[in-house]
Amino acid sequence: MLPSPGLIFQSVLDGVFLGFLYSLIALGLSLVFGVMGIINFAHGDFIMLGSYLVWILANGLRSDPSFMSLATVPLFFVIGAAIYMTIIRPVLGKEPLIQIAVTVGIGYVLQNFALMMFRAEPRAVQTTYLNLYLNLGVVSIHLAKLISAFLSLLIVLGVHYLLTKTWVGLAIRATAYDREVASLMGINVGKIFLLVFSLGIGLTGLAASLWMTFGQADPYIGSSFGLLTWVIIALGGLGGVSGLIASSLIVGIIQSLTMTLVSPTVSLAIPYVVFIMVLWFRPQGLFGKV
Amino acid sequence: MHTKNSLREAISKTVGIVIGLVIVIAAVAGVLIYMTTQVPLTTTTPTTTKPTIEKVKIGIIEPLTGRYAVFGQEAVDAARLLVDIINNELGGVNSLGGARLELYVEDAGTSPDSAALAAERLVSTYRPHIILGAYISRLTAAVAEVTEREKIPLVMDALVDWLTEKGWNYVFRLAPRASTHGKAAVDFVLEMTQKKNVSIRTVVVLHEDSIFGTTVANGIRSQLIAKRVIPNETITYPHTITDFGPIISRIRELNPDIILSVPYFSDGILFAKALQASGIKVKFIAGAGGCGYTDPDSIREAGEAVEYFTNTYSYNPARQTEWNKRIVRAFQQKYGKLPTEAAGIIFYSLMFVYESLEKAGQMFPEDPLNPDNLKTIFLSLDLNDSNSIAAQLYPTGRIKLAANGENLYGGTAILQVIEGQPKVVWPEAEEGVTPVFPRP
Amino acid sequence: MNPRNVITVILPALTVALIGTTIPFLVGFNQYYVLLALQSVIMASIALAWNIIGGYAGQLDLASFAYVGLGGILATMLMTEYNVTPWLGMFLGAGVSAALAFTIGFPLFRFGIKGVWYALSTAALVVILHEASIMFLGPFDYYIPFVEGWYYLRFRTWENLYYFSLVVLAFVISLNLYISRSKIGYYLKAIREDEVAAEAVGIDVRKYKLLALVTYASILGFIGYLYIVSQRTFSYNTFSGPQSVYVAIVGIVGGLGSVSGVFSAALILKIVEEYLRGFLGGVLPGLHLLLFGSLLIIVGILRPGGLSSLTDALTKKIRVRIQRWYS
Amino acid sequence: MSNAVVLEVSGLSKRFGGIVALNNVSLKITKREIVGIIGPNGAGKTTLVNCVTGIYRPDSGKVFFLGEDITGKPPHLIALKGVARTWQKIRPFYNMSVIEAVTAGALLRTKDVLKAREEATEVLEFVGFPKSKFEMLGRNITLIEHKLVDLARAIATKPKLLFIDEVVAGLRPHEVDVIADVVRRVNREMGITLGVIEHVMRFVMSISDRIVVLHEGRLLTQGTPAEVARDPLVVEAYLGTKPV
Repeated sequence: MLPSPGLIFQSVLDGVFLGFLYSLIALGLSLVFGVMGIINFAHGDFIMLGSYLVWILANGLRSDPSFMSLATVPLFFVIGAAIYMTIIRPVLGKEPLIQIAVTVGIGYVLQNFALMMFRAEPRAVQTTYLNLYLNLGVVSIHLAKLISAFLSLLIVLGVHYLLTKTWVGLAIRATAYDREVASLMGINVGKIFLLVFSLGIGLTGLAASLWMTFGQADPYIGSSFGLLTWVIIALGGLGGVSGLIASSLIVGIIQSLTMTLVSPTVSLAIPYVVFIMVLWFRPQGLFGKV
Repeated sequence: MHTKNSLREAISKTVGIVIGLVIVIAAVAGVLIYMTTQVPLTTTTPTTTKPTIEKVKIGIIEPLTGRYAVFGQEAVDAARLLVDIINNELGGVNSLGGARLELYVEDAGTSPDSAALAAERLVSTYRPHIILGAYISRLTAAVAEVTEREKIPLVMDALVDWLTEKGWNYVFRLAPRASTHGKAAVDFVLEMTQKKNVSIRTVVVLHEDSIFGTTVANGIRSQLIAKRVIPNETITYPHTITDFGPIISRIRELNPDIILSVPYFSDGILFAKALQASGIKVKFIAGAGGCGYTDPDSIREAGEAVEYFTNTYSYNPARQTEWNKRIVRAFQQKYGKLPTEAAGIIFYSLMFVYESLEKAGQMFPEDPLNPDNLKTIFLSLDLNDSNSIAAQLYPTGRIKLAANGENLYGGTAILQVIEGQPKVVWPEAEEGVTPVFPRP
Repeated sequence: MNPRNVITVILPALTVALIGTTIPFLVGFNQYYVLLALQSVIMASIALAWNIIGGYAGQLDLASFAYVGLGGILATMLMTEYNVTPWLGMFLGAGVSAALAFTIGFPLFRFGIKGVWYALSTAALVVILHEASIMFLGPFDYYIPFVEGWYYLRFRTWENLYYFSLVVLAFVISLNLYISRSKIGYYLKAIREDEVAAEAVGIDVRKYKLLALVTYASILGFIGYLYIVSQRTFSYNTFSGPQSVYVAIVGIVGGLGSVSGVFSAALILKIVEEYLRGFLGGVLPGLHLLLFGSLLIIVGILRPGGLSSLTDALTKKIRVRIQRWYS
Repeated sequence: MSNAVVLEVSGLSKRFGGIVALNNVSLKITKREIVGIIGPNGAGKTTLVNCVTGIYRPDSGKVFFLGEDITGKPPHLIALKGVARTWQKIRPFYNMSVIEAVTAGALLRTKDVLKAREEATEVLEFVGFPKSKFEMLGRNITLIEHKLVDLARAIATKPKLLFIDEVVAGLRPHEVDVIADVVRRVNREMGITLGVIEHVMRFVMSISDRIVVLHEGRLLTQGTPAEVARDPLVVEAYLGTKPV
């Protein structure tokens, strides 16, 4: 059976919405890796933790999950700072392998903390104003996804503005470029690291609240995002926000198209095949500079 | 700088010593525990004088951590409750002089590795007389290898078909096998379409890709084909799915009258919500396989989205028998929610074990806990609502094991969510309930 | 190789194997402890194989269970479908895994993929095999039918398999020691420390990395059957991403390139994990993994050299003692 | 044979994006010479070495070593032919002991690890590395010791031509003298031809037989140290703007 143009269009649209959310998730990870060189394998697990927080708050206040970002983002910013001070700072100069081991350890702790606190049942938010579809003839748009895509894009562009147009952004980019030179220029590298890591974790708080408008929380949801986010970063290259958005959209669309047209099982593997191919032929990523 | 370094050295040295000490203590404790708990193999050596049995040891191995913990935790909760009821309300195993059941819980983890270790540990430290477990098929297989070798009867709560086809001698299963679920869902839907004179043109089978989902879906398909209804499309999706958007698009395209669906757990909630939001009108959504849609957790999480969905159930929490009502009430009191299928299977499996023990005390007073004697009794019992509590807890009300350890009367109940409550609608609807078909 | 080197390479492996042989007797053939020992020895062998690519060559490989799964499933299917003895199947499994490693490694190293990107592409390899095997094998569990005997390397009790795994372990230990004392080992370590500087002193970086990768993969392909037969079933779940990460963690906690460190890390982590699972798993689900994660963080912060900083000093002391005793 | 050409570079150019790092550079190095290669920052000194040793592939031009065309060959093959180098920014082997690091170099010419270890010991003694620290890990030694290890690692590959890239950067005056002495002995006693890239004029003037001056990627002039020091072009381009 040949798929109709409407179905293909719908599926691309779904992919685009998903892609924008991916770009928000990847942004924090990419910042932390690009600036600090820290390979954070627990990034997805912070989203998981955030989802539970959103679930508690949204159900308690009987309100939409997206509003909960007002609470989760500051809270996760502080959690990020605390984790940076206690765990990340002591391993900054050490081998990447040790850093990975530590972040994997954080992941284990978060997952099992959630398991002990909330047990393994998935949790979804009851009240959401956004869980409806707008039927527009050929396609229908899931409002929750539209809003989350829009907010994701807004925040990603906001962070882009922060990085390119403000003094702090300049300092962050200088630190990413060369730590030693940056510190010679009078930039307090320690403070920049603290800021970047907190920001990276803070963004997961936002991603979690957008996720909960249509998704649900369970202790292992983090692993669905972890590796995929890295694939997005690799495809985007560490060049900039535009590359990140482009690769997020590509991954989102590829996933959505293969899921609709081929098979949902295949759709899990395809981004990784593309990833390995791209690494072979363009090690700097699709959109990275040489 | 120097003091900081030496401080760090001191800390790391201390940590090293502590780790070392822990290991040594663990080793010594392990050996001591092993020596003190090693039980002489009384069960296999026939004795001439009638032994006084004070307790019957029941092992339960369930996944309590990892992805499957949601089922395992529920099963263990159910076992704890039932052991309580048996010991306190039924007075233990009366034919064994009121011997009490004692429960030993082990975490099977997520892999056959840890499941096998759990089984070996349980066997070598406590040597239970009967073991229950382990919900997931490959974990159960790892456990069964051990229980076979040690000749300990294993009453499984895993549903996948092949587990009773490997020629194991001490493996029993009361719960209906996975493919039965698929068959039941089809029978129910076809019966309803005839009764209510609903025409169906398009049927879609939608299932998650785990071994369970695939087995149930195979059951659905073969029953459909047997009834000369050819499914228009089968959609398989990963059980870890996080976004149903693309699948909803495809369903919109196919515009089915009936969706026969095998959800895993969380995906069921996701799907129901996505379908509701999409506004697609599907005449009926019939689930199969017991997880998702109609269990209290799903109803709580999905809310109105699952209204009028049905699902086949290995357990029927609404069955109006005296004991079933009593146990469901006790479960609700203790844990604050209705029991799901994972709990229900343990209810009747453990109750069946208890009734077998009663019988063993009468038939084999000199050696009631001998595994071969237990097997003889397991296979000889023919239970129904009037003569057994276990049967009262079972969806079809009848339990009789075949030679391969499988229940001949294995069957499911179908529950429908009506006004936010799971109600039994098929094969016999509970009092005052009629199935709503098609969905309004 | 001169005779003194032969002694330093073979002797430790033999000692470990001999001490290992006594364990079933010490625990009175308690199957729980024998199985725990078996699983620890298999994990130690896998981690020590990883040590070649991860510890010596410094490539953070996260694909160990891609190779374990591929080699193991091949050997198992040959046995169940065609009655081929795993003694042969394990070598074929090793060959297939090595071929896969070559196919993946050649372009990766050719295009200079390293660091986190190498790690991610190996992690991606596991995901791809995981999904591909769902397509080819379906979601089913494949149970190894019960056929006892050395021909099938399948037994009711665990001792025989354990003895066999000890032989494999001894081989992997001596291979590690041989590598660390030979030209290859020096070259791999130089590559780990600085690829550019290594090339400048005449090291063919690509060739040696590929050599390390293929060696590692073929050992894992060989161990595959052993792993599966100790599990009794295989399925697409055998291609496990988390397990592959676990192997790398053992290698890191043990200390990169340290044979004694990785060996003890594999044993200690497995035993601690099982101890916690056994005592806390039934009481407070998840607590044992939480503690396990905390342990990783603590090791990372306090002992970045891993356990090797403890064990290396110990083995050195023993070696000096033995040498003194000889002369 | 004493003035046989070891290295001949002809018309070498290398561009990075819009920046021309090397522009049509030609030069010769003859046997047993010490050639100082100087020039201000960004003159293309290190790029030249990188092109010769195969780290970069030149955009145009040829490199001949002992008459053989080695242009664009991979670094490890060029090292095998007998060109070695040290690094401006040290590239230490932190997690290998000093002796192991140098042995890795010595293994280029032998398979026998024990023999390579002996050779490594000799080389380390030759450059005056303290014997008590042979077994120390790279992470635990000082900067000058790193420089000595770097030098020893390169010498251990038994090169015919050795480039020394800004070896004294960051060292104290008396340490500079120690290195100068070692470099001279490498040339005299081991007979290795040397190309010394340097920023510190006092050091390079004192040890070189001949000086090559690069400026903005081009070869400015060459001659004996005395000639170069007097050359007005050099004074203007280099010494004049940046007195040392």
